[in-house]
Amino acid sequence: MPEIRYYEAVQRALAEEMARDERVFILGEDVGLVGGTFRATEGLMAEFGARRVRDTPIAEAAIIGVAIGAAMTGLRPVAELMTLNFGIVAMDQIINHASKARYMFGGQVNLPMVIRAPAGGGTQKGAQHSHSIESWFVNAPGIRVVLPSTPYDLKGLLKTAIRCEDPVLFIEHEMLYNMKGEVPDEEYLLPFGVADIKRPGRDVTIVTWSRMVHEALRAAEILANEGIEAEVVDVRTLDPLDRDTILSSVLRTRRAVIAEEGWRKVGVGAEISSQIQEALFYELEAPVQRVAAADVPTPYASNLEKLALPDAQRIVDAVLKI
Amino acid sequence: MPEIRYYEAVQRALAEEMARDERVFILGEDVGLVGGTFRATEGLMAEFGARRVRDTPIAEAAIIGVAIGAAMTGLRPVAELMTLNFGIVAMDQIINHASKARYMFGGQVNLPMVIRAPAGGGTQKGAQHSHSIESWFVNAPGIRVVLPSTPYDLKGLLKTAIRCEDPVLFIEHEMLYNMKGEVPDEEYLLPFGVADIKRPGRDVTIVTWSRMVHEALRAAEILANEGIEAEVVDVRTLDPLDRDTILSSVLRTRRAVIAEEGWRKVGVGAEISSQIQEALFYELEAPVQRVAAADVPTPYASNLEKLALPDAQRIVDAVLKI
Amino acid sequence: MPIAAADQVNMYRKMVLIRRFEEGVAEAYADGFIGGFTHLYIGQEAVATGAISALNHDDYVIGTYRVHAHALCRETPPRALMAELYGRSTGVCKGKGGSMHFFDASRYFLGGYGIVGGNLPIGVGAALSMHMQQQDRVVMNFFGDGASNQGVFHEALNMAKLWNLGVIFVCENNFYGIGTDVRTSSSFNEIHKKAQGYGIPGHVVNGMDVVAVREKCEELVKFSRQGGGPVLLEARCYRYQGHSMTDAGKYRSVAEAELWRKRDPIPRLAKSMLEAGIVDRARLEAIQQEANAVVEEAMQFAEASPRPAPEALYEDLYVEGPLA
Amino acid sequence: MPIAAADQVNMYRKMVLIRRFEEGVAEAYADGFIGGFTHLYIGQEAVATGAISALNHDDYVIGTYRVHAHALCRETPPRALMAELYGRSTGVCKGKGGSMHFFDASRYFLGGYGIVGGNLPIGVGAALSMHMQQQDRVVMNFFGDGASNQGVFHEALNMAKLWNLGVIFVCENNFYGIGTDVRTSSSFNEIHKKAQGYGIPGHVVNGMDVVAVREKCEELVKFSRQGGGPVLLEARCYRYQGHSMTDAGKYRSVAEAELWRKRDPIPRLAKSMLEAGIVDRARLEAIQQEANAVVEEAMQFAEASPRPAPEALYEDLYVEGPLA
Ligand SMILES: Cc1ncc(C[n+]2csc(CCOP(=O)(O)OP(=O)(O)O)c2C)c(N)n1
Ligand SMILES: Cc1ncc(C[n+]2csc(CCOP(=O)(O)OP(=O)(O)O)c2C)c(N)n1
Ligand SMILES: [Mg+2]
Ligand SMILES: [Mg+2]
Repeated sequence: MPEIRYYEAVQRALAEEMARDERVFILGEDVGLVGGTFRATEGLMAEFGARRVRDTPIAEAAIIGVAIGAAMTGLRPVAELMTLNFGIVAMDQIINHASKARYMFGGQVNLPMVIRAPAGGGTQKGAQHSHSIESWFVNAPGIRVVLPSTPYDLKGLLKTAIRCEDPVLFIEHEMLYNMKGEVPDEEYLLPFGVADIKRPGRDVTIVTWSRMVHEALRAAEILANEGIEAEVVDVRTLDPLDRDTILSSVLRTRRAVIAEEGWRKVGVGAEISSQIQEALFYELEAPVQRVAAADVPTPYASNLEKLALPDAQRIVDAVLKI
Repeated sequence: MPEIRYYEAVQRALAEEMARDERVFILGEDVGLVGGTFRATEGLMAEFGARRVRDTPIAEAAIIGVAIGAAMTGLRPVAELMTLNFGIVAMDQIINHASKARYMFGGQVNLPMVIRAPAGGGTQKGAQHSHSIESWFVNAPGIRVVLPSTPYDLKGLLKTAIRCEDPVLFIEHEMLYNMKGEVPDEEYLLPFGVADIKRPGRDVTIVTWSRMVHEALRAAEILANEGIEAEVVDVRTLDPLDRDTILSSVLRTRRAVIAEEGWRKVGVGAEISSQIQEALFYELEAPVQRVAAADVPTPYASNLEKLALPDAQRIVDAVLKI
Repeated sequence: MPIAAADQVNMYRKMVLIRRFEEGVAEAYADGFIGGFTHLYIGQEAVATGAISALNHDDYVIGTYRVHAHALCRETPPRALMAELYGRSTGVCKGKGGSMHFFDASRYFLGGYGIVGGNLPIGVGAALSMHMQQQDRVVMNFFGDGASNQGVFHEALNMAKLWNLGVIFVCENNFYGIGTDVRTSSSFNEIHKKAQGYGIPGHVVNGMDVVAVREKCEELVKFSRQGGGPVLLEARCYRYQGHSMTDAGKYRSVAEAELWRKRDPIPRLAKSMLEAGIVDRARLEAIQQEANAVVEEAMQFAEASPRPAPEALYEDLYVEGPLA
Repeated sequence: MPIAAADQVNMYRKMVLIRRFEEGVAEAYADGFIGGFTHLYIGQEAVATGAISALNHDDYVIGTYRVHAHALCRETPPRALMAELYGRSTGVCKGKGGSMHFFDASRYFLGGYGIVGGNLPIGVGAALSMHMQQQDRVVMNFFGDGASNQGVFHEALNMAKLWNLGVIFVCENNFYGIGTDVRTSSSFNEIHKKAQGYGIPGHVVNGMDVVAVREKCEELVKFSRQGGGPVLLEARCYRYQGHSMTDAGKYRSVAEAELWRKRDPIPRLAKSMLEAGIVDRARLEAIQQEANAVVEEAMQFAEASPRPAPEALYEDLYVEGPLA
């Protein structure tokens, strides 16, 4: 299979869906002329014109609000937040408008809109630019939350997101954009709510998503050398969450570790840990462990940032604890 | 002891602190002339003047930003969000500025500011006006999160908040404003990070805060009739969290239920449940249970809202499950 | 051009219906049938009535949490609105929205929103949508004087002008944001002039004169529909009641309120129609009776309607069916 | 009044230092000593230099993520700034802030912020604080052309005017927000005119002429300090480099860049000072050498400095000590 990069997978998914459906359009900061800060929309303005690839002012609340209005009236916007950090400025439009409209209006209107947002830390972007805050969006019902870890998953999930009738927050990890991976030329879609077992194993289940999937796979390698077979479950979408795959894996391994890049306190890991323990309390051999970021704003200094963020070694340590 | 209402406890705490410290001032929408939508700042403009009780435009981001700037330069602002729902508009100033400033600037500046925010549902305010989103703020490090359940706790904790050198999000429950409770005339302060056992019991621990404390106490009554003695732990502050009191209570009862008004998915309950199970996995007799709101936007219809929000009966059911 | 006699009568009928509907709401609220935050439009009837009547049926309307009148102007059946307020399954939003969140897809009413300013960019999005679909349908985007201080107001106006979209921003300037006088909230309190900062034409009209509002809006709608881009209209009016059912409105002087009641839009139009011989007193009385009956029926319908079934709690959140 | 010779020389020295400092940063970034987002000020030196030199030492300055120059103008030692960029414990923020988050409490520099527009209301808050403490210290609040489209810009200007606060809003209009031309982002792209919508005096100045910036700012600072309230100054300038170290800036034409380089503020001031006989070539050369040496020393200091200790990870989050 041909290999392409994560950011190219974004380009392809967008190009295919825009070619397929006239109603799909893109708006965001520097998505057109510049082609996106991470090259994710490169070439699309040339291919589809400035009408369907719209550069906007730096006004995230309006970008999302405009996407909502367009989605309510026949179009299928793909709004790009230059990064998820700036989505905090648009939190009200995302959570109190996009996520609530369909329900509070009694199902009269669908919001087929996608919010694409690069996110995550790891490259010294400092306290205000390193957020992994998927937990807030999973907490609030009404918006799907997707976090692909590979070019293959990204392309299939983004196409599904664009065809989805509900609002979707599509979080891409900034450190993965240059990662290469196999992606078939033929069209394919990947369903929401279906986890992917990135590595099978019988001794312990590592539940994870986005960039941490790769740290978990590295951890699994290290553990394998010590004779421990870890199963790496990439949930891929946090809303909907593939509870069955998680629970059936843990039912086999009887041990679970959740690895996420976000802060530990009230992270998504806490939710998954609680669900596992509520469902499999009597089957578990040991308490579910959480590996997550230190509960401090992300420091700039490279050595401190490394200490703040979780990695393979930290996952290994957690596994060895149980 | 004399009895006063929850909203009067706010008035008293503010008045005492403003009289004590020239640097304390209030800003927010309708806090002055009107005296606050919930009467919490009534009389203060008359007492302290328009200079120290400032009515603002409807611009939450600026209200919080202005409070940050004032706190950095020698004042001690108490900013009122008319309700926490509108704080979502100011999320960026709260989380990406107030919560991060001290850390990212290497400890050079303190932010002695309080953000008061009425919150919660239960009176048919509908999808956009019924939030209990403390989980987002507990997730993000750098801001203290306080949720008093009685006039007594409110007064003591609000005075502490105003004297605190860190930003504090002080969440008052809208349904409690008219509740009466004993409050001594003498001055007192209550420390952050110290839970209050509102009712002792040996059979099960109910961890809760804000309005749910009263539902938990009602549940404890019901359970008592069935011979089950529930201990109700009111954590009062979620950041800092009194982990010791929670764990030592559960160590005695070996059973725990967490009751919160917010959404279940990635609620604070998930965090507390995870912490309990990580620390006391081998001591627990049964899985920790969570009682929380249904994962849907709060519906307007009274019967649906009642179904959506947790109550005493739901807490009883959870206890009986374990 | 002048407003035809029949249109004047229709506007009169609408204003009387709105007033009576709101009075009914107040009664039902007092009787405990309606809960939550409920904001009445009494006193401001001429604004929504005059403005929305200048639109085509398939133009879009979007508003705030004070939208009972706007839905009525869009011809949503009063009974469906009253049932919504009563929290019944027969409500326009199945009882899930309530007073602040009316919505009527079939009548191009894009809803009421409870976050001040929140509807503004959404309305701009609808206009972008019409623009991209090469349709000349415009969007009427309502907001209050207080909302003009929200950041999103600034962002919405800028984008609407930048893309030259067909948005009529209608400011219902009742001079107060709850208890806050516009003069203490806005450094620049002639709201129509705020439009200038975006290169958007700003207009002002007497919001107590429904004919004036209608005439001005016909002009502005025509302008926007023909590609003139966004416009902003400041309609000066007054709400007679408190901000919401739980607000006594003590912050306003009796004298001020009296002054405005003298300008009441309903008797004003009645007088001019009588003078012009368009209607006689009997006709006006009949219109009032008709409104009373409609509202009475709506309240009975609402009270008799069932509450949402428990299953409804989890319905309408996500679209059902396979996602891929 | 005209700027004294000594002040001109000081401004020249400052601009040369800023330029050299930024060049050093670019080298260190290329060599991997500096990471993350790093935004250079090369080309815009005259704005921060002219504006901040018009302030008293205890007036406040607050800015964006492009603030190396502003900290240097506040006299923060270059070595403390370079060490911050290297992520060392000797950095002005102990290595925790980085390029976007300089802060120097001892020099009344309220910091750099990475969220576009985020600093604007904070600066207004500092001005409110001075007002409430009856001090006539003003706040210089920097922002970019792109930031003027953010909602919080609107809110901040409105509040500053409403309360008549001493804020000098300085727009560093370099005509681009990353790759977005101000004309495609702002419906009203003469930014100084946006102030009118708030009743705030708006001014424009050639941001490539440090003397002009200084003169204009002395006038505006005086006005605000004496209770005139907020003012807005649009300083038109150009950044020679890409938006940040990772941006090649391909979206701008070579011709445009050339045009602006001809207006370079440093040779411009050199020329006028030479003509006025304020300095000779040797003096200018000495100033350049001095800047080179300072930056060289700063880089050596930074490289030799220790990284933060592991314990620092959890320090500085909350103030220690009992809370009650
Ligand atoms: C962002 C936000 N802040 C505060 C509120 C609370 N609130 C509801 S209505 C209102 C006043 C709005 O005034 P205006 O825009 O003039 O509209 P009016 O009620 O006068 O029609 C306020 C402050 C809100 N709903 N949303
Ligand atoms: C709210 C927000 N949105 C987007 C960004 C990403 N971003 C960083 S700088 C920038 C351009 C800002 O342009 P301008 O205000 O003109 O300042 P300049 O960089 O030209 O000095 C953008 C879009 C951000 N930091 N914050
Ligand atoms: Mg108003
Ligand atoms: Mg710029």
